[in-house]
Amino acid sequence: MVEFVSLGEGVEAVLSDGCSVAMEGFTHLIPHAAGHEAIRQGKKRLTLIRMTPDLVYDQMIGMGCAEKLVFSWGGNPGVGSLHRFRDAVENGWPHPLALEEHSHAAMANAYEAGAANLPFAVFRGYKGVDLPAVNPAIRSVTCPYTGEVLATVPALRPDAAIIHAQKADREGNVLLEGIVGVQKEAVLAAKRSLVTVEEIVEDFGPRNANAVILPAWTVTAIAHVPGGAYPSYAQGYSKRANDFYIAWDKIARERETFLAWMKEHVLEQGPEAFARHAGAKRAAA
Amino acid sequence: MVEFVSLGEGVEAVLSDGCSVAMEGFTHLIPHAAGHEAIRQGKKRLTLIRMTPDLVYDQMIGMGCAEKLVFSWGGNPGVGSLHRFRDAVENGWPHPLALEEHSHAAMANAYEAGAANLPFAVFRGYKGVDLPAVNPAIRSVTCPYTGEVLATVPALRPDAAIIHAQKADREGNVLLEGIVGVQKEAVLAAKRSLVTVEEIVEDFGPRNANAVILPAWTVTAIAHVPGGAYPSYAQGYSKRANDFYIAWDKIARERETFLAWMKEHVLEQGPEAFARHAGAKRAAA
Amino acid sequence: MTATPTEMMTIAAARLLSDDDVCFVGIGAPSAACNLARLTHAPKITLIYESGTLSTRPSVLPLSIGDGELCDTALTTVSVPEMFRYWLQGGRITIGFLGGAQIDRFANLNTTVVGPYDAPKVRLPGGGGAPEIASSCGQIFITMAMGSRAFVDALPFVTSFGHGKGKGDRAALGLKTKGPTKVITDLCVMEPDPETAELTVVSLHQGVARAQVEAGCGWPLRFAARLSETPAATETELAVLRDLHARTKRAHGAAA
Amino acid sequence: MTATPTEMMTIAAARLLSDDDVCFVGIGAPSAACNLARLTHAPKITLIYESGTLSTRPSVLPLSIGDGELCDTALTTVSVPEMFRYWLQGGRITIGFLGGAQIDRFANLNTTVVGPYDAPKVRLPGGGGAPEIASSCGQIFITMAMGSRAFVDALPFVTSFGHGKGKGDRAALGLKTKGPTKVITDLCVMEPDPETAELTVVSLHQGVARAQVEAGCGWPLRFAARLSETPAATETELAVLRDLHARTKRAHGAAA
Repeated sequence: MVEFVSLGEGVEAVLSDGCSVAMEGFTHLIPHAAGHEAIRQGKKRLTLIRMTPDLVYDQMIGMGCAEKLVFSWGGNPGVGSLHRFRDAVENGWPHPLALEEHSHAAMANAYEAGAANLPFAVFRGYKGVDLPAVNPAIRSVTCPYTGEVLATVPALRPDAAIIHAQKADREGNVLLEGIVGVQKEAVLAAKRSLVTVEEIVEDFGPRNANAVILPAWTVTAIAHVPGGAYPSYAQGYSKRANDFYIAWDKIARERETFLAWMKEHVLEQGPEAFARHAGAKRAAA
Repeated sequence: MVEFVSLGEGVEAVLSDGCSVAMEGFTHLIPHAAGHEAIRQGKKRLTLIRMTPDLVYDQMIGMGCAEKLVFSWGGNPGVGSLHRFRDAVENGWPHPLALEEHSHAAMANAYEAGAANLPFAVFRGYKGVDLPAVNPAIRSVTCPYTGEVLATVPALRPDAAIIHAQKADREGNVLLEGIVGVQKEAVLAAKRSLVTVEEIVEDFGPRNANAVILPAWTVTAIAHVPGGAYPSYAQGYSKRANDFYIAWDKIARERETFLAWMKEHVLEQGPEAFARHAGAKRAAA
Repeated sequence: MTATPTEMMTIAAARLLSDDDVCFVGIGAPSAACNLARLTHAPKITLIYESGTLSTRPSVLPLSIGDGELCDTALTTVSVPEMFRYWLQGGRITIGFLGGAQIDRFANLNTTVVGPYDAPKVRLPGGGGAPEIASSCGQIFITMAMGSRAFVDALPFVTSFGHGKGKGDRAALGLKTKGPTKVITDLCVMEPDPETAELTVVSLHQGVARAQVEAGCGWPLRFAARLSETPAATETELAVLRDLHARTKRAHGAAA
Repeated sequence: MTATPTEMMTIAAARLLSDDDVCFVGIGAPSAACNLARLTHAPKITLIYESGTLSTRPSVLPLSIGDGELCDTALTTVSVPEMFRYWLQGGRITIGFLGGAQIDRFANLNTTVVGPYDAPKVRLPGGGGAPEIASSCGQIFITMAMGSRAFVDALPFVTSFGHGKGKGDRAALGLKTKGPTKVITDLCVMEPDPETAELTVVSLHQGVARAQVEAGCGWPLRFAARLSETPAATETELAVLRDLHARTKRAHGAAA
């Protein structure tokens, strides 16, 4: 059954050195605070899984937390490169990073298959392209009715999933709204999960009968971390800090500026550091 | 692009003799008015597809509209048998009915695969049971990673889908809420579709960001048929007429009582017959 | 107050459930048993109906698996493909309830046909969710009233798989779930024998004689060496169950 | 007012869109083009972003594919697995927009690596949605600024498939969609030659010389026999586009 924990306890509970983790969020609801806490806790040799690695993984890779990245698009959306990711792949800094690269369709299907407890997913994809030649996990099956050959990808079954959501209720049910991405699938596919939330409410009150909710018994731990998605956002609470995404390009370009920023804004901070983003953002929402 | 039509025009537009049709609704939102209209229009040799045939297909089968049934559970929920379905299968009355029988899991996956434009679906099912021996459409694939043998079912791609929903807006977008079953999948899997709705509104107004909506460009025709699900129901508008489900057992048990009921309540009625269920139900909701 | 045999079946089933269970609930006795448990000793039990309603808390029993009451009182409602993919196949259900027209000594069930499939004497509703409920839930509880036409020596059709032809058959099919662990009837409770997987009476409901149970079964029925008596229904159990049925009857009558 | 080359690329792309189109929109020029079309001649165009937003109508351009503006103004928002299964693979998209770091003469694209995959000189972001956008949409429009490092003779890596090595290659792979039908650049518009599928300049933007286009291309570029001139940007097109960019700039600045 789900437990309510502090951010530090939650990250400690679900992440261990060498484990695989999906910290998901499709532009929206990215669990940045949890990523910073993982860096502070000095987690090592992680297999990081994420469709769109984004700044949170750029930071974790740059700080040496990762030995492998499973991904489908590794850029700073609308801005350019993830420089720490590139530095790891191109120059092996701070150490080499193994890649398992897919397309979005493949990863979305792989999470879906993981949530559905299937060993693999079938989709129509990868036609005529070079990725299958460099990723042996991409295979195929033949349709037993039409003879069509379709692409397959192994189901994603991470050791841990970490997501950020709008609300939890006192029973530990979790509500997501807006761009929900693959977060529900990531939690259902994972062995254990941590959800950081903007708010803990007595109950969700009136809502759409088909609201996107993870029942308490599907979640391992919940931590109350308002603002925990910054510079990503939580619909209804904050807006995406597009200016920070733009600013990150310069911060991350050089190792020195990156390390200085991480020291000041992550290593010397505590789990409460994101609260100021909640305050500022809530007013603006 | 979607057209707003009368019930008669809508059924005429999407159904033709000999076509396959999925009239879906999982207990909730069953398109009964459309079924009655299909009977009045004398549609013949239909392949009826539906997870839970329910009264609407009992009536269509008893009136000789169907030559084949694709289904997974053919009963009167909580009451007992569908007597017209049984009479067709056991005695060939009014004529023989071919069966393609699946489990719920298989059909749900088959609709999902149809909506996803895949030729087949994979699931873990049919272990140790006799259905694969009598249904050659049930086959298998081997997982290219684990070697596990999994069941397959061909995707459902009906010629037509007919569903009932709560609301359409003026642009022709369709909103469903509550027990949404496989209706969205059925519409997306079908070549053409008719949606009967309780209400047509100017716009949907404030709603959950993840509301279940079929965009106008995925629907062929919309007919305003308030009460059109009776004795099924439309959440927010009516309650399930459980008493009618119980009463149907007696009506349908004998051919004579069935035919007399159909004459009085279907053949001698018009497309507007369901309006009285809307009025009565709306007040009760 | 004394419980009727049907009430006793429901009550005996309810007692097997706990707050930690996630139940895939069928209509009829399972629905009554699960909600009785929820209204008595297991208020936090999680109930799921295959129509898509997650963690539902109906105040009256649904007639169908998709009554509005289930959706109104659910935590949330998902699509049917999602229900079968993420929730049932996902392995998130601890207990699945099944029943059927016929059962054999290894708790295989038939709800498809009596007679040959292509020319059935009686066409039954079919499997619905049962084949995959039987294989995907952690364990299966079966509730069925006894009778020699229901508890049969050989099934004409296996709709859902119990223990096949005996112990080891589930494992041989690659099934990792326990399958049927309890058969709760109106007269007794049976369990698969730990050595053979054959159904064995472990407990007789109060006032029920061995011969009565034997008469209701189409195969020579085994009894456990240490046969116990099902504790009688308590005042509370009966009162809550009858109240639930009364509320249900009023609600269904009024739904017209 | 005169359009800049980048504005002209956006405007030329916008003109190709109609009310009946369902577009899978990428960030940058495609997003600007689609929204320009929506705000001018194609008010009913359907825009879909891969983050799950269906029929969205943003008032400012998103920086990312999942800005809140897209969700706030969408008809509804679906999960990402559903987006790729029901909507993209479902064959419901008429036009997919793509761009890339590099393109070859058959409109294959590279957004993965420059240099060997295992030891890249430049690690690019990767394919994201592109491989399946390229195969599942009815047709593909590519928007890219010209330059000899972008329009290259041979790709180090094929991230998404255009016309392979020439006409017939798509069909040979079982693809039933048209693939790239237009490449809209800052200098010209190209189309695959009907006989060979090789990209051919069909229209030069106003004031652009052949030599300028040739200089921006790493292979000997073909020109159509009947080469036309892209009509100049109208006052309205330019005003609406600049207004959209100005609003966007204010919104992104204010989002901090």
